[in-house]
Amino acid sequence: MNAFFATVRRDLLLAMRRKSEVLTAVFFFVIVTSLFPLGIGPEPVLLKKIAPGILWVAALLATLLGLPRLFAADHVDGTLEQMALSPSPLGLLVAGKILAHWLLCGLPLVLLAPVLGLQFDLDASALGILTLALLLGTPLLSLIGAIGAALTLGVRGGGVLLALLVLPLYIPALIFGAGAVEAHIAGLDVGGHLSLLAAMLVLAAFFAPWATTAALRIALE
Amino acid sequence: MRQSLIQWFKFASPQSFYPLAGRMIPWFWAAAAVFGIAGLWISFFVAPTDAQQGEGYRIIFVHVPASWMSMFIYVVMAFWAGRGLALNTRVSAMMAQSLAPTGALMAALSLWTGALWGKPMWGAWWVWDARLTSELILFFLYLGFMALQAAIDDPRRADKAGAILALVGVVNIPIIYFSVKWWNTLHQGSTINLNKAPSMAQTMLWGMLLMALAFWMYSIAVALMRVRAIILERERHTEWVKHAVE
Amino acid sequence: MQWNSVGEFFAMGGYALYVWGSFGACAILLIAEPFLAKRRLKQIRQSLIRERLADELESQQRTQ
Amino acid sequence: MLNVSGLACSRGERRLFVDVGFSLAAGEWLHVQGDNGSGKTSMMRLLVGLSPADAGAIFWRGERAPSVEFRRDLIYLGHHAAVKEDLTPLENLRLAAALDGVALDERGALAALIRLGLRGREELPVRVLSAGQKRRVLLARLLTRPADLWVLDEAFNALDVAAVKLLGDLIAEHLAAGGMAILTSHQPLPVPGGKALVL
Repeated sequence: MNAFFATVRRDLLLAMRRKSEVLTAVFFFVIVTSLFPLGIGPEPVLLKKIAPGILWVAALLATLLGLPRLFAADHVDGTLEQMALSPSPLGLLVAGKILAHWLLCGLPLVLLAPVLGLQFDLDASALGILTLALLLGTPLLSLIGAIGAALTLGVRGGGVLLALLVLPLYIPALIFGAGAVEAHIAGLDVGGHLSLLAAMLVLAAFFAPWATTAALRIALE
Repeated sequence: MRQSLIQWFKFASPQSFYPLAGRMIPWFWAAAAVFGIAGLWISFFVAPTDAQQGEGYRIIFVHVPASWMSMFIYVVMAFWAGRGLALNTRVSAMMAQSLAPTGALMAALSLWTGALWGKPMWGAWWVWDARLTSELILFFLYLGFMALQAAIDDPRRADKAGAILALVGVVNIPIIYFSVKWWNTLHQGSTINLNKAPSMAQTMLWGMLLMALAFWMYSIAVALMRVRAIILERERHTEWVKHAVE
Repeated sequence: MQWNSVGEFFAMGGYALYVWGSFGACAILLIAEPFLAKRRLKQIRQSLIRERLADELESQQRTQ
Repeated sequence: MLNVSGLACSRGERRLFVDVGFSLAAGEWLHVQGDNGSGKTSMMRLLVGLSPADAGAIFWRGERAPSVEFRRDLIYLGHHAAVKEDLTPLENLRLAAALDGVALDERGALAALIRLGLRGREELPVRVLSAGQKRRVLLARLLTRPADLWVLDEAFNALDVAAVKLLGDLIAEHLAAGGMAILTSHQPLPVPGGKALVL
């Protein structure tokens, strides 16, 4: 487990030395969500209705933005090779990298979402549900995205390819995540949505590092 | 048992599979033609006019088989890809690669015929129905698989990466399908439910079944044709390929 | 048999565009795909034959 | 200790080598030689388990490699710098050790860096160092991680005369202590003895 935390610490330290890369995803999220009202018009009823979808799609694209860099730097400078040969299990190190990615690209979105939700006239309880859904959903995005990032590592046109591979797999998270907030606004119970999101998160936490590891070993061959 | 296992691995080598596939193709074409003609006969001349949908419902005879095949081929493709990954057999990976374009074609046909069916029945080319949406996502999964394989130069790495993607996809397809279905029922007010298909007459069921068999045999035949080309492309520097073409 | 004339058959009870659009697209694509596969096989075969010819020419020139 | 037999490798359609075999006992080292493109690096990557062999087997202490025990006993240094440009040499060493699950205190890391002549560079980001100095940061791992088998691919490249001698000394010490090493290089190596393998 020490190796796991060491990986998280290492990636956070590296990100702190290059703050611009972390801030890109956050700025993207803020700007995209703020553009929608400008494109659609300031009508509060309509904005309130589309807010969950917009916030979720923006979060999804913001996560996607950081994914190509998840393994690329380590691949280019050879540290990924060293990880693959380390006595610590590669799956553990990969899980550490995924957690670090979420802490850098996912958690800031979760924390910002309530503030951005105010732009869309969401009330306090809806903001709470939105935050909770993103808290469950964004790690899922990082986990699934890591598989795509590993598969497209060092491949021509990797960025676009990554989006093509990963976005269809993101659909369940989008549906249940945005659905939870919509259901809440409509006065329905959101327990089902959230527990399904949690179930998918557990499933992905179990399988995604494993699949990512397999894909990374292939990329290193 | 032991003997048949050895046989199986014998056919799993590209060298012995290439001529075997060549011998099998005409049989599958013949089966596809027979089933297809019988299916078309039933679709146009035996199946009665539907009380609600008139003659428009006849699209079902191509729409449903194409949808079935698009889903079935993905599972078969994932099976071959996974087998190739686990046992490191080259022919398995080549089969997976050769199935993908046919699967994508079936998904595209399913979407196209679905749109042509939807327009007269519900007045819209596209409705965000659970099945149509899932089919669209399946189409994207096929495109992703093909794009990934095309983007990787080393064929062995392409095989393995594609296999992982196909397996991840196969785990996700049920999740995607149920999530889309859930999403659809939540938004029931704005969409139309495609589930109210006309009550199935016996002859219609037969027509659909025969057409599905025809599509199935067709898919096998065309996949075998493509896998032969793939075998030659990948094995072009081996001795046996140099003697295989006259 | 529910068709009284050939015209009626092609009219498909007013659904001609949709029914023939579906069946037509299937027919075109399902016929085109085997031809594409066939062409791919032919191309690789031709390339293999060309390579063998090049091998022969090379060995001929070497013996001369 | 290390037994390799029947190793074969191909890159794409090209056969690089077939039926390569050798064995190493404690204190022995192997010099892998060959022209450019003869497959030295492929051979090294295959030995450490980064890429699969077409055929053949590698046994480490009687067990089939790559196993966890094999990885624990192995240090592989390849062509890549394998150091993080944004971190200091000290951070690089300590984090690499932590990832490998090896205990390394500041004293040990500093001692290794000083031995490799990086005194005064401990706290600078690696990106301001020269190519040879970056290489030395990587080589410091040989001192901070106990491992019986060193697999060094072109480790003498980009090193100045002093560093070449230093690395030669390190390898000699390692062998004297019962370690093993596999090295590739075009030039003659400043390490006495050694088996040769020509690809």
